[in-house]
Amino acid sequence: QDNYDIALISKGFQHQFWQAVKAGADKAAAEFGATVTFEGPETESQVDRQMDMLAAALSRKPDAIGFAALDSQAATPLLQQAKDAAIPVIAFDSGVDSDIPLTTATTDNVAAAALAADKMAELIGGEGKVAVVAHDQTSRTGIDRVDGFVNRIKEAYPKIEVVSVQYGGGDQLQSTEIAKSILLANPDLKGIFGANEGSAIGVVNGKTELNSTIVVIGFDSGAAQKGFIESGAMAGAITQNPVGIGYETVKAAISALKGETLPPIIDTGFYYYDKATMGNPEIAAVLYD
Amino acid sequence: MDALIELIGIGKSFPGVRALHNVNFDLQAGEVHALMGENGAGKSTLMKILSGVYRRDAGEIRLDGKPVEIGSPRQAQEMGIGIIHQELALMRDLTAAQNIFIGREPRQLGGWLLDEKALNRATQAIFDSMNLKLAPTVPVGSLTVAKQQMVEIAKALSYRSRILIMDEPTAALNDAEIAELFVIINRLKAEGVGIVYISHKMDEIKRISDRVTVMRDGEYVGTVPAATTSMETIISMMVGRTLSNEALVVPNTSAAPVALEVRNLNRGREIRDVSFSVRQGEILGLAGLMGAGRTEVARAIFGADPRDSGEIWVNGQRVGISTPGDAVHAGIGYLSEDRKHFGLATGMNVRNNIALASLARFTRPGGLLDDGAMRKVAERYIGQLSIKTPSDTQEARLLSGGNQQKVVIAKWLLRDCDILIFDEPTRGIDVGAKSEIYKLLNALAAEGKAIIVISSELPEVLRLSHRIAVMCEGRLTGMLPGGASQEEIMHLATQRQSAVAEMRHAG
Amino acid sequence: MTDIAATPAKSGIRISGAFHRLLAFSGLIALVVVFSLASPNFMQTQNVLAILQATSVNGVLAIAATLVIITGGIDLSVGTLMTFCAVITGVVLTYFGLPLPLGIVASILAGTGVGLVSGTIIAKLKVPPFIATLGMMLILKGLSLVISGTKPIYFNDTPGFTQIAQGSFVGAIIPAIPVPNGVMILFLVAGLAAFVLTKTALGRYTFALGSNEEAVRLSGVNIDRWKIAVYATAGGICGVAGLLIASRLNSAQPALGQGYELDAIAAVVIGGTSLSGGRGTVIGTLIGALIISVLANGLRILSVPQEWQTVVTGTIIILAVYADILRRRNL
Amino acid sequence: MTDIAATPAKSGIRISGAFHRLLAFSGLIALVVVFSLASPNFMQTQNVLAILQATSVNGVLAIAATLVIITGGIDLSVGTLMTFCAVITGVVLTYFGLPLPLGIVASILAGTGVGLVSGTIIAKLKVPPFIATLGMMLILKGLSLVISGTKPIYFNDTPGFTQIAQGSFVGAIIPAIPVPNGVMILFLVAGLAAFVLTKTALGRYTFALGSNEEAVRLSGVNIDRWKIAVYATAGGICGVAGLLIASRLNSAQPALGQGYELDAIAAVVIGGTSLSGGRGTVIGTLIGALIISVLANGLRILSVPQEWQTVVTGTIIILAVYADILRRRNL
Ligand SMILES: Nc1ncnc2c1ncn2[C@@H]1O[C@H](COP(=O)(O)OP(=O)(O)OP(=O)(O)O)[C@@H](O)[C@H]1O
Ligand SMILES: Nc1ncnc2c1ncn2[C@@H]1O[C@H](COP(=O)(O)OP(=O)(O)OP(=O)(O)O)[C@@H](O)[C@H]1O
Ligand SMILES: [Mg+2]
Ligand SMILES: [Mg+2]
Repeated sequence: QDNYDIALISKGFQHQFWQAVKAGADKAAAEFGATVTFEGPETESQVDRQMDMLAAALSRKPDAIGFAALDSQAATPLLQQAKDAAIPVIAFDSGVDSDIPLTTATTDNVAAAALAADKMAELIGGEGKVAVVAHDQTSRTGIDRVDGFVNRIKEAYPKIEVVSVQYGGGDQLQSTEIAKSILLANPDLKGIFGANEGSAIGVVNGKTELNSTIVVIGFDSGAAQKGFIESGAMAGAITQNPVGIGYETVKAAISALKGETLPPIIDTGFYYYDKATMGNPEIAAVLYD
Repeated sequence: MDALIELIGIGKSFPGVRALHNVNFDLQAGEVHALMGENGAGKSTLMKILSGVYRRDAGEIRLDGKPVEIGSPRQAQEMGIGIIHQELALMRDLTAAQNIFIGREPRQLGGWLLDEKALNRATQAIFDSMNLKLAPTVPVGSLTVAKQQMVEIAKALSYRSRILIMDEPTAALNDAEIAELFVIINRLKAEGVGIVYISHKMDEIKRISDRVTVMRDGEYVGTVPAATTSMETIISMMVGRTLSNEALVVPNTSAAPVALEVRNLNRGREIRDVSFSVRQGEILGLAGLMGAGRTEVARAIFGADPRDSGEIWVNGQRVGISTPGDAVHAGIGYLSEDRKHFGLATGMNVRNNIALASLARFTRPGGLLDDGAMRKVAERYIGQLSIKTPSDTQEARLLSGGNQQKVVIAKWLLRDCDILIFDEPTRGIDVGAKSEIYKLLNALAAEGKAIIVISSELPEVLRLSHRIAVMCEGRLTGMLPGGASQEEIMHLATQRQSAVAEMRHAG
Repeated sequence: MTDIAATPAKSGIRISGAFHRLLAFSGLIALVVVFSLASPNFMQTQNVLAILQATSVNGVLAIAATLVIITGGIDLSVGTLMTFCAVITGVVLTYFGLPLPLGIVASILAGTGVGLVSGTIIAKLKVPPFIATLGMMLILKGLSLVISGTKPIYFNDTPGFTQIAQGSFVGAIIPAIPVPNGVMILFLVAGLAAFVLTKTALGRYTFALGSNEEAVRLSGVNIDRWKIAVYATAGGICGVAGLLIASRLNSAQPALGQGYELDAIAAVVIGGTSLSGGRGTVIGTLIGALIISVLANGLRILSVPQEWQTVVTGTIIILAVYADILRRRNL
Repeated sequence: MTDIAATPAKSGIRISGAFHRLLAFSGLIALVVVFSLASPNFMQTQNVLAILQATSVNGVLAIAATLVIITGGIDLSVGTLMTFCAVITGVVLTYFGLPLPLGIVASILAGTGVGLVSGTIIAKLKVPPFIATLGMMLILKGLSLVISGTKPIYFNDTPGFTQIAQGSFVGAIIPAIPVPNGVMILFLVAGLAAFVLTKTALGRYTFALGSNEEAVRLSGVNIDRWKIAVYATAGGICGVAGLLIASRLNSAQPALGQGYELDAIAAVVIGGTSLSGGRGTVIGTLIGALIISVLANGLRILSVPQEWQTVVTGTIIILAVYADILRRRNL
């Protein structure tokens, strides 16, 4: 077995979600005997920084590249370079407008957020005011999750009103302050959707600090969210399968290197989980700490 | 002949201070009109009004008989009014030439590009006309205060103003440069330029001025012809009393223990093998021309600059001094010649500046400061040195130049060092206060303190020193007894050795 | 300190110093008035407490930055140092399982220690503060991730921990005003810092260094030592901020912190402290920090769209400072 | 400019000015040598070009910041101004469908215009540069989102647009070294800025303002006008950066930009320009920007884990500046 060198350029690094992707990638690397590096820019708006990372990764001449594009177009010239150098590219998390990536390991964020909207509607009894605290106004995941949630509410639940959508950069503290402001501005609010891990934790913090009883639906997992769901502070959350995304990306890269054919999309799936379903093996498997 | 400029009934107040009240002044073409007064009398303020820095609160300004408003420095320039400010106003990161022509740089290629060559040429021409040996391309920040002052003078000359205000231009200069300046002033006079001349050096007034106007406490006292009025009269107009001029008494200190001994001090080209000693109770004068290296010696002893070699002994013990802190610890204090950059924390108030070197004394357990005690001490010195300030909480930068100098002196008096090095201690200080400071220095010496006075004013050196060390180009060229003659000092101060040696070094 | 209000007004009308000092709050008061009129929810006790709570972390960081800025320096590492201290506390409490007081001490000691290092690099190696603290910011950011294993450290095993910021001593005594402890800690730190600045030798040297460092050195003062002391003190204060944020989030979040320095410095400068050193007040910094959080809270309460929030915030920061400049000019 | 090499070395050994100027690069050269030895991939043409390309945007922003910093000011808005200019270009080219040259002009004009506004706020209203440009940073950040409708504007309808940064004039002539146009633009801007700083009145007043603003004013110079001119020039340069980044990404990304000011200022300070004004060089800034990108690239090529990358970067920034200080001291 060769010791393949695989470079993963992600959209972020420090966030737990990306750390879980990294963990999945590392797991596959250990399994299949590859070396994996994992890097991502500071924030999901730094498209050019991601290009620099991709360029440096190309200079390293890895055997394969995994790439989670912040912008669906910006990387086209660099991906062409990879193709010219016969380096297989696997897209993960979000796709790119290009036929260069051999496959994409991803979740449908719009559908996932729509599921959160359905659950929210169910929990608040189909009417009332809700709000969204999201992480980023311009990143793909930020847009998809906000749109997925808001559009679903609009289409399917005419009696529910989304009164506020605000962005806290995924920073727990900032999201806490935002959630508190929303709660104080809308005393009759029924629920808040926290569109990523940091936002969701912030929302629960805000709720707790104000002793509010609103319904909170989160996104992703992590020890804190799991704890909140356990304690009832959060009703439930959508989880993707970040470990699976990382794992499948590396696995696909190695398959490609071995000349195997790949499906165009590897759907890693998403689930809604709450206190009752958290223990299910199929869900427990995709939750991370 | 019509007056070039007339100031009538000028008034100006700052928060808490009435700087000027009903002041009159006029200037004829081709005359040198001296403006005299104690520190804080309002001389600089009046001139700042004339040069567009401050707006007056009351009164009228007439230029060639016509009332005018001078709203900005630029307007003043356009009216032909130039000024050399008391506080150096130079851009330290720029060269001498760039400073002199700021705002009026020679251009080329249709005004788009600066013509640096023409700039340096024009500057060189001005320097030549002043007999000043200075490269136009030298960064101003690396010059001594004296050279910076010469750059300021060159800058003022370059404007070719009809009215030239000189606010203490010679405070940092010594006799040679003063003589050069007077040649220039006489030339300008002949050209019909009117000059306002402010100085605390009384002898200069006699030498060059035609009329003298005296101010006291922001008010106009009177105008007298310089030639026919005695110095005593002018001084009494200034201070409101006559001053006694005490003669030098040289005490016999030969039996007193040596307080400070410097052995074979070297630092680059500025200090070459300097050795001397000062005894307790002795005042040692350190004389020399500008750039002789006196300041460098003082700074090296004080640990402000590193030295290449040499030993310093205090009270018979060799001390290792590598920072000013070490020096102060060993009982040495140093009053810098450049109060603005090295003496005052200008943003802090008078009280804190006076206490700055002695804060430890006012610190109670737990790091707490005894502000009450600090205030008492500050008020004592404000009284003793007659520092003119509304209160001890006035910011130092708002004081007049001479009063700032007094604050720095107070700082070192309070520190109570056994060995005091005063570099140009009376720079910008009025006659009355000067004699107070002389008395103070004598009293300190009588208490057994060893004092080194660096001064570019020979009369001051002669008036104070029990012994006089003379430097030239970094070397100590001789040691004279107190009461030596000016000629003897000048002889040693010009004993150049380097002319020959330099050739060898360069090869 | 260097108080301009010490002398009476030059114009005919004499305005008392106290009134003028009150005017310094004018920007803040204007904001509060406008938001109160615009939304009935703004002046609710709970919202006022929320604003104060939101000020606590930035306020404490800004106080640390104030000390450094008065010396004429700058500290870009306040945000990541806060995080580093939080992580250290996490290690002490959660990984080592030591008792709570040790965690508190560890955080403040870690901050002080890092401040000592930064101060030494600045004072002894003469590295400009901007570079020294920029480097330190990056180093601490990396170390926080390394030490924590790039994941949050939770304080679930230390039940009292969340009380540091979220509990309410005051509320226990006067239930009507449950001021969170975090806010009281902010005021405590502010009071202590103001005391140090105005009443102690350290404070006096802080101002003196910023006013004219060379003159202080030539007065025989060991400036290196005092400078290091200032950075160490600021570091210790960042340690307090680390405790506050960790307690509010019940976890040490290793990835957070960068960017916080800008808010802290902004609060300092809005509060009238000059970046060139020599002047500044703690109360000004508090006002600056409050202006920032009132703005953020008020605009959110009014549900102003986020992109417009930043536009309005930028505009008002400029206007608030301009109003303060006008006030001082007319003094 | 304010060249310290003007006086001969005081020690016995005379070191030529040219050699000493070379030593200024020493930090950069040391890094390059170490990385070349550590990885054979580092010194490949493609990687060197990647490093230069990665320097281009930050380099141009840093040059803008250099001008402002030499006046003793600071510009925190360079990053978001760049974005704002990119968005304006996007509006002109994609929304209005105007021809490419107009888009280029629009970007530079937008930058200059914003610079004029910032400069006016600073010079006329006397708002400290930190606050004025902080406010402007936020305002521009918000406006970019508002104007673009919070989504990227693509330049797919303007085919030549990507050539601005990604094409290669040089490569068309000498195919062996396909230096991207973006890099050539960086050098061009650097050359122009150096020329302006050393040869024109604007440059002279830039240094003079930073050296002693009051003295310049007392010399009868209209300091407000020149100060505004400096901020406007810096703004125009940010417009160039906006074109570069938009061309590299083939889109105007409205959310990008905040945080970039810190990298730009870091490059300036690493390059030896003093934050207190009066001194600085464009070449120093270029070296500073290169140090930052060489470090980032080299550590990535060596597959150093990201958390350690920041630790190493922080340490090396401090060391590089310290080495430069030692060099100057021994001059
Ligand atoms: N900007 C200012 N704010 C407050 N007070 C000031 C200001 N400028 C000058 N003063 C005060 O006005 C008075 C006159 O000062 P001025 O500088 O004119 O004195 P001067 O005659 O030039 O003294 P010196 O001989 O010491 O230079 C002094 O008491 C000084 O403290
Ligand atoms: N900061 C400096 N940088 C470069 N050269 C300096 C500096 N300070 C002094 N010099 C030079 O060192 C020499 C000695 O200057 P110093 O100030 O010691 O002379 P001085 O005898 O005290 O004369 P002055 O009357 O000017 O005070 C001069 O040639 C001067 O130009
Ligand atoms: Mg004066
Ligand atoms: Mg001297």
